[in-house]
Amino acid sequence: MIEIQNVHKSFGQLEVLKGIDLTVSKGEVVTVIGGSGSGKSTLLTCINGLEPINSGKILVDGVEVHAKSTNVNALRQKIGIVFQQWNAFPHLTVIENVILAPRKVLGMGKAEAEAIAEKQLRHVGLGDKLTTYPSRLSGGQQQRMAIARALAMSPDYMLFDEVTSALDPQLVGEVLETLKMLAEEGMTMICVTHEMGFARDVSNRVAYFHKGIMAEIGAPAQLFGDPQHPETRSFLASVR
Amino acid sequence: MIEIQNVHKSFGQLEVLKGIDLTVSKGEVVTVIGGSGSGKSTLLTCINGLEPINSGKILVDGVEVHAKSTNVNALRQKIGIVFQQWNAFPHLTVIENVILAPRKVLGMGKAEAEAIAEKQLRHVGLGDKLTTYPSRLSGGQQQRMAIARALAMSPDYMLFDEVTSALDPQLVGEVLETLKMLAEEGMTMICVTHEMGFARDVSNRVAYFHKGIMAEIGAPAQLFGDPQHPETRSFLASVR
Amino acid sequence: MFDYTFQWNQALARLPRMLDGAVVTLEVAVLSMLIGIVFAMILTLMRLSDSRPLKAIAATWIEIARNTPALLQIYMAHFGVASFGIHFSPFTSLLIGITFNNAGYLAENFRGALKAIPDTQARAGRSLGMSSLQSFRYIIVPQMLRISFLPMTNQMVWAVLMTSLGVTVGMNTDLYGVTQDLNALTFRTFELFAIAAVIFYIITKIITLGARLIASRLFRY
Amino acid sequence: MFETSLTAADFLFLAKGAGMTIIVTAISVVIGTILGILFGVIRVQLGAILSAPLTFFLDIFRSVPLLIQLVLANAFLGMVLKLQLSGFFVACMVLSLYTSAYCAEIVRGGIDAVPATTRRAARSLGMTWVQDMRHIVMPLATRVALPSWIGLALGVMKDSALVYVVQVTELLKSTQILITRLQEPLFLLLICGAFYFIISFPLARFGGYLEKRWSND
Amino acid sequence: IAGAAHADKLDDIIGSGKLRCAVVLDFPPMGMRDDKNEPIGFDVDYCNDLAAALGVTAEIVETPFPERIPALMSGRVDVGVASTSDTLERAKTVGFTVPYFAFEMAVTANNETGIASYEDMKGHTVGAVAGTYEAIALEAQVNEWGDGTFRPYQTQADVFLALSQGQLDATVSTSTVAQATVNSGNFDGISVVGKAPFDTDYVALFTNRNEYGLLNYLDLFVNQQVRTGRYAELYEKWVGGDLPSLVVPDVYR
Ligand SMILES: Nc1ncnc2c1ncn2[C@@H]1O[C@H](COP(=O)(O)OP(=O)(O)OP(=O)(O)O)[C@@H](O)[C@H]1O
Ligand SMILES: Nc1ncnc2c1ncn2[C@@H]1O[C@H](COP(=O)(O)OP(=O)(O)OP(=O)(O)O)[C@@H](O)[C@H]1O
Ligand SMILES: [Mg+2]
Ligand SMILES: [Mg+2]
Repeated sequence: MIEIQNVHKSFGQLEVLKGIDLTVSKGEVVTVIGGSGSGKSTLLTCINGLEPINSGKILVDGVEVHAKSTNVNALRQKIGIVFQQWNAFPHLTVIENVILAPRKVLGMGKAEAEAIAEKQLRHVGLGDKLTTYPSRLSGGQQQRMAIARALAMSPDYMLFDEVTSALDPQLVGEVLETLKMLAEEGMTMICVTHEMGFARDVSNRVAYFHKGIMAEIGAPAQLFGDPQHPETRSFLASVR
Repeated sequence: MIEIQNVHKSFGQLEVLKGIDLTVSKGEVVTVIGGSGSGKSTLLTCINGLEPINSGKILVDGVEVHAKSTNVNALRQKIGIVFQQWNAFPHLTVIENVILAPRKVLGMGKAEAEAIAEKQLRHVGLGDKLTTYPSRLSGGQQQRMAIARALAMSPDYMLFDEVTSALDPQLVGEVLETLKMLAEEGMTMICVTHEMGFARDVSNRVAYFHKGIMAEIGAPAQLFGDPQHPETRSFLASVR
Repeated sequence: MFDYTFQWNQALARLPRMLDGAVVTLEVAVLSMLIGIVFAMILTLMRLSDSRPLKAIAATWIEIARNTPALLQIYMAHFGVASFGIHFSPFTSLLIGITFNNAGYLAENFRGALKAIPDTQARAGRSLGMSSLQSFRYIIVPQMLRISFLPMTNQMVWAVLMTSLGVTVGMNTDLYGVTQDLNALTFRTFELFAIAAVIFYIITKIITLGARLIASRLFRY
Repeated sequence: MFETSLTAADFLFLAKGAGMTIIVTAISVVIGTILGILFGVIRVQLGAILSAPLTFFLDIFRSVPLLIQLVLANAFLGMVLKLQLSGFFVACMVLSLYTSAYCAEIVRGGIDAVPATTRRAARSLGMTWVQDMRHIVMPLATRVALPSWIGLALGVMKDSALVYVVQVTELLKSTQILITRLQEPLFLLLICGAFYFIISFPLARFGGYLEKRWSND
Repeated sequence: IAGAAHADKLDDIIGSGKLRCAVVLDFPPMGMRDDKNEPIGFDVDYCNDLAAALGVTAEIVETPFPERIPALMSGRVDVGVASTSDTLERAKTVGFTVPYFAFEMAVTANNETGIASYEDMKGHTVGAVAGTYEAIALEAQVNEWGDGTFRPYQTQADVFLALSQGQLDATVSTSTVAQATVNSGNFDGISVVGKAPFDTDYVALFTNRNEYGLLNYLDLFVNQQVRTGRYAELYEKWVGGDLPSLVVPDVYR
């Protein structure tokens, strides 16, 4: 369970998150939508402790992420994250990308790590690209590799930050398919996305962010069909 | 009048133009369409002598472009050319870009050159950008500046090589407008383009290039309405 | 006008000794590079650290190394520090001088290389649960070394050329030192130094070609 | 901290050495840059194969220790060709060629950085090769090359410390002469180092600043 | 000028009105600098005498030991007045006169090492000026002992600097230089501890090998310096003590 409790976060003078409350239960898929700069990415990086927060609390399985005593590296093993920019490690082959963290962080043996990596890569449809370098992959393939890389750590939670928005339109589908598959397998996920169709089809709840505030949250049918907040309404109108 | 007579041109082993014949009369607008690599750009760079040819002849107003005795620099003053890639001189302001050639090539005085440059820039709608650097211009503005720069040499002919294909869709219109205006003013033009609408509306004749051969040429209505060559048909089908 | 008589056999008879000198030259250059890379890494980390004194020390080292003559640095490593009662042999002094110089230039290269690596790379590593040291070691450093491989090759060439400055601190076993000794014996200045020049040229060519080979094998991405 | 027997005359002596360093550097950098531009343009113009002999010749200056270049040039010009040349002349000549070898690389890089399409645009406006070079290529290449060129000029200044082997008394040699008499190696070496640093550091910083500024637009 | 090219060097010097001497200026008392950094010393005076005899003005060109011959060969100097040992190996390249000075070799040691004689140097770090007679001999000696290290430095000053800093334990140099240096008081903690059993180091003026006219003149000049007492006078002025004989026993020259 991920519990976000009244989280405030500023970059210098700029308050980016102005008191966010959100609880994501096991097996739930929450989609986050909202305008540029509304703080969506920031929230995700706070959840896995890549950014400090100013006040409030974030608990992952009851462990407070930003507590001094918390071992964030261990915590992050539970939380996979995939970013908008493809973050393939360019100097490693696809399979080396995937086994690096299991080997160095979990201390897995080479054979074991490779077995897991192969399984995950086949899972996302990259079974035939194991020894390719990322520069030879399309953007969509790179994103799927990044997903496999995160999955290889056997995370309990996955965070996705606009994983399709830097892709050519024809590549978006393959990545969304992968996400859908994960959701169906019962992975707990928070997805920041601009793909409204995806949000509607896959998520249990959709949250709308506006200027650092979670303006509205609800089941997709409710939020898309009958948005309460005027900002939500105008945002939805603009993206359609 | 531009007369192209059985021109052959190779890059190393690769024969790019395989015997092209084309005569463009004063005041005529000829559009060239065709697949990638079919030799369209190469033909334009041969016309103003930027590339040598292997056999055949190109005559501009009766002067043979590739004859040893021809002063190509003088000849090029008659022929303006604008390329697909924006070729602004980045270290010069817009007006400096435009007056450079008139001053250095035609030996014009500063005041005179500036007067002409201003006129041409206003003509293409950049009257308010005179002292801006090209890096501050949008792609469309850069292309229009390139057109003004060519026009400032008072050319008799203008060659355009896919001047809109590197532009964002919303910027294409403004450049095509400029071309249309030039055509209406009676400029003799050869335009390589992928904009079929433009080709249909503006040109007197449309030529279809296929693998170094001018497969078909005719009035737009004829070529678009009733293409003779099977390749033309499949090309037109693919771009629509 | 051309009445100088070349006595190549006189000089060529000494070729074996000069080749021994070339080995020492290479030894100094390689050692100074290896140690220099380690120090450059440390300097780079110091620069990235939040500690002001560490930053200042790193910056001072780098700027002095880059803004004073290598000859002065080597001379300083021998005669300068001896004023504090610290004595280094000519070999060590030369090694220290060149290493100091290498580390300064390399650290500057590394900094440029780091700038070229998007910081999302480190983030990606961290978010997989790697410690900051792990993500530096496994993700940043390999990419950094690739980007600065060419500058490193150039620095290696300079290190070889810099060994010629060892004579000023009493070094006489390296290629230049040997050549100078032989010159004192025979005074066949032109012939001896011409041969030394050829050997130096060959060494640097081997380094650049070797580096290209290594790069093509190492960096396949 | 320092008790020194350095006199005003000694400082003057050092200043003379520093002056020599600056003069040798200035002459070499000016001549070397002119030659370097020439060589660089020739290399670009002729292409890799035709300019191979020139490339090889210039490569020698970057592959042989400067000390040996100086000794060899001195021995060759004097002993073999029997030319009566001053050490100053030999120093400037060798350093100029040395500079030109590096400068040619910088110039080549700068010219290569000018997009071919930009040059085509210039030529298609009727500009001659020379006009294209003068008004388009050189201004653009300069932006790419200037930071490296500043680095080169400073490098030559530091390397000019080696011209003592052809009997030119520049700054470091002057320092050594004073060390001989005064026996204050550390203090004198620090003064000498400070001089190089004071000239080199701000200029190097300026080069870095230019690089940053120009790479942004 | 065309005529001058065919004239011999002696004519050239007289014609140009200038005599350029290679002198080593960190080799007291033969060559050094006064506190205005002007060249002085035995060799400097010797060059001035030679110039006076030729009726021209002298120009002192400072040359480190390793650069003496290159300076001559490259035409930068006319004559070497630079305490140069007349070895056969070198005579293949340059022409030597009869000896104009003779050195005894002395051992100078850092006081803290306890070295008190030539033999005591065995096993220590010793050094001398690269390219000199004593350096070549000492390096051979160290190799023969098979123990200890030999280090050549570029200049005599660097040698004594290293010695006083304790980087060298002892050095062999000409006794005149050793004495002059120790007496100068510039260097702390070093003393001359004894003679080195090397052959007397005869040093000669040198010029180009094929300039017989000039070589003849120089031979006679050296001879005249002794005959007129100027040699003794200069020796007294710069060195002092017993005047070394320039005659090699049992041979003609
Ligand atoms: N490291 C940082 N330092 C300073 N400001 C930052 C930093 N990261 C983000 N910001 C600012 O915080 C605000 C929120 O950024 P964030 O990336 O969370 O928005 P977002 O909702 O993800 O937008 P988008 O849809 O464009 O990705 C923006 O104004 C951004 O400029
Ligand atoms: N400078 C060159 N050297 C070698 N080959 C070239 C050169 N310029 C063009 N080519 C080749 O000549 C062929 C024709 O090129 P050209 O640019 O004329 O085609 P195009 O019809 O303009 O295509 P596009 O629509 O892609 O611009 C291509 O195969 C191209 O690769
Ligand atoms: Mg974002
Ligand atoms: Mg084209």
